Amino acid sequence: MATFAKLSFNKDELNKELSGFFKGILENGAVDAVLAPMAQGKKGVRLSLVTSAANTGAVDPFAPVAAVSGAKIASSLTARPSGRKVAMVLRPCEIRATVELVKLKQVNLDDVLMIGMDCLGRYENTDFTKFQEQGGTSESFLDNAQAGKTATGDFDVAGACKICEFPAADNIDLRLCAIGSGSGAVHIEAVTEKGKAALEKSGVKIGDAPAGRDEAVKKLVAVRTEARDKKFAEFRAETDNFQALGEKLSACINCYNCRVACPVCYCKECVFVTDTFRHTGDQFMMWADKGGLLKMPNDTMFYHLTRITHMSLFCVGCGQCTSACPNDIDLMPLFRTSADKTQAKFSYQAGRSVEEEQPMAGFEADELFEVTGQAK
Amino acid sequence: MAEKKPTGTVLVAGAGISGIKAAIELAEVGYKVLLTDASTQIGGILAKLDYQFPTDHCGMCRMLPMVGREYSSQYCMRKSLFHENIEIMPFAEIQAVHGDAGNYKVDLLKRARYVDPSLCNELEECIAVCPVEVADEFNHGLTKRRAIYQAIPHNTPKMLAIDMQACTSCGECVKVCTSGAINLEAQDEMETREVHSIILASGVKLYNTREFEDAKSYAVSPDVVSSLAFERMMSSSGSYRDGEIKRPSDGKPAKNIAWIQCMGSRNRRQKRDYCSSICCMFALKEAVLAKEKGGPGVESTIFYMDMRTFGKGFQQYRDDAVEKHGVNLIRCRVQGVMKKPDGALEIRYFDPETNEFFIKEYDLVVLSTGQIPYETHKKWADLLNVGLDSRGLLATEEYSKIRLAGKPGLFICGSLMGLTDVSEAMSSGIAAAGEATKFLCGIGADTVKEEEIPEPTANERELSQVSVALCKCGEKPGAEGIDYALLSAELQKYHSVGEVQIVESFCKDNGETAAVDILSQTKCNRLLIGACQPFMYRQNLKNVARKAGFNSSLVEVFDLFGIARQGMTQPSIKEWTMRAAHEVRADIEKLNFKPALHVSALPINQNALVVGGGFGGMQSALSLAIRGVPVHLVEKDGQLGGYLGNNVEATVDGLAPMAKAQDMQLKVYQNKNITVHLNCEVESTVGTLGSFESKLVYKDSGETSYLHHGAVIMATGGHEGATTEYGLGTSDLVMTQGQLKKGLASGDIDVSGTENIVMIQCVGSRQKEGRRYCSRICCMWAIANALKIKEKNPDARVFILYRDVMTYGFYEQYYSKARTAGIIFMNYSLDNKPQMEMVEGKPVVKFMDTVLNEEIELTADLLVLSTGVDPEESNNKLASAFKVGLNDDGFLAEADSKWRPIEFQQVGLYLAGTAHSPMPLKSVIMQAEAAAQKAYAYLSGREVHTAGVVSKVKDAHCIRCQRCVNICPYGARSYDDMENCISVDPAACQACGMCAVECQNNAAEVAGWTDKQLFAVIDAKLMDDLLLSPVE
Amino acid sequence: MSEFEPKIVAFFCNWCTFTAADLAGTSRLSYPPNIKIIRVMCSGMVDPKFVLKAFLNGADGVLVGGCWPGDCHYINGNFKARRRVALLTEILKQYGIDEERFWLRWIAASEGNMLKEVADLMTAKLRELGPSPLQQMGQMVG
Amino acid sequence: MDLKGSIQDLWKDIYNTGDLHHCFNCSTCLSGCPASYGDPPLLVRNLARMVILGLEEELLNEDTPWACVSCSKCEEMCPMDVKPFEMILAIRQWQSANDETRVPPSIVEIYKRGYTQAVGVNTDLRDSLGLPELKTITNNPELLQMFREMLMKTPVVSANDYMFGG
Repeated sequence: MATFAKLSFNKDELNKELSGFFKGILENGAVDAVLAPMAQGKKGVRLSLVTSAANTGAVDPFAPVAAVSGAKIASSLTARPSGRKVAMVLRPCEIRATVELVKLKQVNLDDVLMIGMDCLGRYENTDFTKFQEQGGTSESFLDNAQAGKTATGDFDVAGACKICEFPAADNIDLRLCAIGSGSGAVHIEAVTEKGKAALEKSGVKIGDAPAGRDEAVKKLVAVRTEARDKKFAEFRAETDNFQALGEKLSACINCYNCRVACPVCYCKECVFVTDTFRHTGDQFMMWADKGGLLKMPNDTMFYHLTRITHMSLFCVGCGQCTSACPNDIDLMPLFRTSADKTQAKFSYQAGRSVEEEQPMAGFEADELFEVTGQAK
Repeated sequence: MAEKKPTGTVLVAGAGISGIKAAIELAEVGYKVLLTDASTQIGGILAKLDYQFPTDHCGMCRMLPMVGREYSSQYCMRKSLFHENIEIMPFAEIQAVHGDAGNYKVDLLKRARYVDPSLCNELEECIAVCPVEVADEFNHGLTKRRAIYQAIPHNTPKMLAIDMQACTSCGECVKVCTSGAINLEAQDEMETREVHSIILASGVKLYNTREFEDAKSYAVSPDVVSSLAFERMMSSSGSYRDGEIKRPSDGKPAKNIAWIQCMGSRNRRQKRDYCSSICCMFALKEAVLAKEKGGPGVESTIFYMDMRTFGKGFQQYRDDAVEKHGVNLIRCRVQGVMKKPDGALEIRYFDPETNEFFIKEYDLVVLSTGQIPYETHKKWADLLNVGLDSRGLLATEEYSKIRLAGKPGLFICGSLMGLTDVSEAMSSGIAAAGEATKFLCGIGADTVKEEEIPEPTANERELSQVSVALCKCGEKPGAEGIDYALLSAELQKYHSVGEVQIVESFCKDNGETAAVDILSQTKCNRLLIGACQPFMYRQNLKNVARKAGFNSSLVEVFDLFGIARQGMTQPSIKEWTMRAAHEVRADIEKLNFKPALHVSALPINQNALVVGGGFGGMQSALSLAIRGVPVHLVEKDGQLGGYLGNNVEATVDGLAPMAKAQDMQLKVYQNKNITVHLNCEVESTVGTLGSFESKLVYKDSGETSYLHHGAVIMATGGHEGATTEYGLGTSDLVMTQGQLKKGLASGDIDVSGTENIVMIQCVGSRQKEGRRYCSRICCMWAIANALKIKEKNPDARVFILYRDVMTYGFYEQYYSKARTAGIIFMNYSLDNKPQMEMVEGKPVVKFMDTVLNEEIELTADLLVLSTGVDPEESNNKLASAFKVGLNDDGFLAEADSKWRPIEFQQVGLYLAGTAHSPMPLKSVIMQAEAAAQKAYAYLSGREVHTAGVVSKVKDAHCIRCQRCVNICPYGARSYDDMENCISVDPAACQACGMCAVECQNNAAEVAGWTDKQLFAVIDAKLMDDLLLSPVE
Repeated sequence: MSEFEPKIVAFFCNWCTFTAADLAGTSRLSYPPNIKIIRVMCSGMVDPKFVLKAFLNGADGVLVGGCWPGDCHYINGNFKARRRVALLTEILKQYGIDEERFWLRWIAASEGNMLKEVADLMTAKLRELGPSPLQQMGQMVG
Repeated sequence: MDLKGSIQDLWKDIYNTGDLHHCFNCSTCLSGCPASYGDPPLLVRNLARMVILGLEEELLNEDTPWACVSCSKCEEMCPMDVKPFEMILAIRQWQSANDETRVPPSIVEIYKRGYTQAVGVNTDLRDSLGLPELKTITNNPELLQMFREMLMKTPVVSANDYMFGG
């Protein structure tokens, strides 16, 4: 039976209430540090690493923004571990990417207390600034979004969030529940023993589970799944040939930002910026000769297709690629539609479990006979 | 000044796979080998087999040494064999042997081929004009050939010959031959060679139903074929086409096919009271293949007496054949085949499963024809003036299958020992090479000293520029097909090409000097040589290039003539040349982007570790020690000898293991090169190839020590299995064969008053639960014990309840001997196992007799169980220490079950004896010799050279995700925790490139196979703007 | 359309399929010149990048040839190749390059005839299908 | 069947040669035996096994040895040179020696039907090869009568004529 703590808060005091919890776990030695979204003065919310209990006041976990995927930060902190215990407050997509990175040995969860928050979506970084300017707060967002109103003025949450079927996190120790908690309250759920111990140490009061939560989550997932399937169908119809794909990518300038932002593109340096793709003048001329012309910079489609082969099995659908594109190419559906197919092919789901072997790491002698169509 | 030692020279007579293996192993150590064969080609029987157990595909190339893998496809064994220390002399017969061990003079009759292969341009126009057609013996008459012909269609280079018996001397071939290679007046020639040692690997004659007395009963139609002929029917270079097995008489698809086993074998009437060992597996494989290759609806039925699936993996194959493929097995030897008026082949048989007679029609009948050894053995005995044993076979030493008795320097291997499967042919070939090596060491013969040409360094910062050198190939008129001036001009157009040189001939002596002169002058830093037969000359050409100042990794060779010819029929000279220019572009680009490779030499620690002090271990230790190798022999028990040496006084074939073990122990302890570690086990091992450090733990004291060694031979042996069936352990009257053997030897078991003794074979063996395999020796053990009982008490009745009597090969004689001694063999089936209950203190065995189809009840005074052989549990620890595999049954998993039975994937690691699978003593000793030879060859190399083509880590790009470590099939990659980096063991890496694919940012790369190179090759391949015209 | 001759880039494993191609050659089983053979050490060495590169550079089909299961000279490279081919097929299919243009086949060294069969079949299939969707874009798509 | 009652050395009485023990029950003798078409069939292999096991009573009651038509195919094809035909003759002798009144059932058969073995087995084959129809006793009742009269003159039949009634 999961253990819950209910945090009721007065208006504009959600973060104050939450900071009490984080203060508690730091002060009482449950962890040595907290990585959580924190307000950066009046503008912007960013993940920050807090080691002093006195500095937990600025936490804002439910702020609808994720400028950089927390999975990347988790990797920075633990790939070469400090040996100190860290509580990480991450979004479901970030956690799912983290799960993939664990398998890729880029994250080490040994000393991590993973805290997942309910996610109702995030705004693009610039939109979030506008949101704040218009007086938006995490509280207002939670209330509006639960009522189905994620849009604020002329902007809405990221396209990826609208079709995200994982509003609640898994593979965590503690969960910050907002969905179905009712106005003026959030819950903290201890999912593991480790989480329970931390929750108890934090000093918050243990209480009942939020009554309407499961139902609310289910409903939300259903809405998003439907939106997802619609989006997939649309996108697939739009890009059922290379010509169309080429047009989608026509604004691409080979900046490779999408792969820098991608939490599961974990290479130190993309192969496309290495010597392998530093061609000679002679080669360019040869390619140009072939059809009479060559788009420059070249290798654009090559890059995107290669990226799909590399990351589609790990893709968690966070949409950071779209957010990162300086030329507003909506890359998310490109990767998600492929990921949907490739993960299904291997009955794999990125981010589902640390135990699940990544498909390219193994093989079975008796499988995939349809590939060669040859018996035995 | 000391006299120069002579180079050790060995004649290997017979170029089937065992002879080839022996030759390769000797050549690798550095001895000169003359490999002869009586036929026009090499390859023996295996040249005819496209499909080999257990994967049913060809794997001959796996017998090649594990070096130069990058080029090994050129070494396809089905084509030919190339080694600088091996001289191949096909179509030659040994006429006389003079002299004695260490100094043989051999008179060889070199038969006239009438076509000189060194002049032949391989255009085969002579074949096209030859008016004579005769049956092609390679395809067992299924196809026709001309009088001038190439015996094995896929041999490269082509080795044409004229069949003078068929030739009408019309001279048409001479007229069309532009190279003057044909001489119809050619004569056989005699040549005398001096060799130190001789290995006989001629194989034996096979039974031919058309030649022998059974012809009238079985070979009644062209649709009754031998098993070898059936192989050719399944081969695309035979008569197999369009997914159908065609019956010879009318070309109709054969759907219902029957195999009849034991043709000419196990036949006392024909004075062939032996088994031919391999036919059962042969038939099973063919029956499975027929179902796979023959299209839907093919039915395979095998008529057999005992299905002898005694070897490693055989029983599993049989089970799969029946259960997965639906092959019918019927235990009935049929009296004959009847040809019906419509050509169908009728067989009447008695099915013991239903106890009924059936008459069935078949489209094709395959006779599993066995060996005819006596003629061959007699011929060798006369030639070499050696004795035959009582059976009429060449007499080998008591404990050896290889060493001819009383004739040092003379050895046999392969099917001369009795028909052998591939695995045993390999082991025996290596073992024979081992014996010859020991002999050559003993007489002080030297190995070939390689001339070291220093490797020029490559300046990697230079821009790459390729020089192309085209060989005009001197006098070979085939080269006329290329317009060199045009080709040269075309190649010059490529940006990467700096210069194009034309060389008269690389392979002729003076040509080499000329080539070096020309090449030394070029300003380019990479060299691409276009010549013929690159697989033959690659090494030489690389040496030429080195002399001219090229780093050999930056020199490539391509097949100038082969490359252009593919897919072109009757091209004009221009077409051909343009095509060559186009095709070679990919090679140019690949070389252009190739980085210089560096080969490093890692020293090999000269100690050998032998694990297991039984016969396998002792034999390998002694074999290495007498060649001067320091050996550490580790035994887990308190004394040497293993299970056999400590428990078994005598075997059925008259060996005395306990006495022999005493004798060998003495030799082991006396040999100063051997250090024995008793009560000791290998706990763990660290280190890389050539330099292992093993932790030894002494069980009694708990002490540990560390041993540095370069090679290891795992000879852990096995022991008699245990069972809880049949009340073993609950009554004194129930015991295992091992217990009975001991008891009979010591006299503890007295059979003088015993009436009935019942033995049950395969207890807990050859079944899904328990031991899935046949333990190979239990039938012989049971027979030995039964005979012993009969000797002590002729009135005792001994019943042996069996499933299949596994007295394979010449062990068959002991089965016969047992029957004539009155021992009664009764068959039972697995789904009707004998039941036992104790009645009045005596075991009563009930079972269904498949002959009388009646339940039989036997009251036994002794019930003896054959409980099989179990592997040692210590195999687990050993396997994990050395990162080698175990099979599902707990035996060590060798590198390749057919072609590399003695070694593991990694060099320096070997196995022998029962650690591999249960086997009789002589086979253990043979494998031990083979393992010792492999270890010796490895250690005597002193250094292990990393291949230049090897996987690398670009550390700056590496994110340490370790996917490459996980994917490497050789364990060559590891993550170094201390250094936080990925390291590659360059000696273990086989450059398969899987890590390179797995690594997404190319931090793992195989030098010589980089993405950059492959991209350039793909570009070149797709730059084809020539008009494509399909050639049918 | 009958004028159309497909270009097929064939990545053949050094040990089995490449040797089979060689055998087909020496056995005078001529296969169509549409097949552009590139020798690789193992089918497990075929990087998806190679396949993408081939299609992007105008190949109408890509054929990967490896050893039969159990016969890989690098123990299990062919099994790994099979997973990669399955993966890549899933991706390319969306844009019109499906399993009809991208083949993996097991061809043993002795199966020169099967090599010819596969080469003939694939060439015929691609003649029927016409130029690759990438070719139809008319220029080097890099 | 309990082998307790079997007689180990029975084979010495019946067929005392070393050849018999070579038998490994391969069934060659069965598969082409013309007498194995009968009912009950002659199963040579089983007779050998019975002799070796020493099943005296069973062997005495066995009538099938008398069905042998002496074609000698088993003799010719036996891989172990057991000489099965000689064994069958030996069994017949042994049976007769042990039971003087024994009338071989095959003689009764012959008396009744004129034949023991169906000789019309290959009629289709003969027909397809264009061979004339065989003249057999089956299609010639007069011959059968003559044959019976001849048989009645032999001592073994006349002494036991009650068995041939009708």
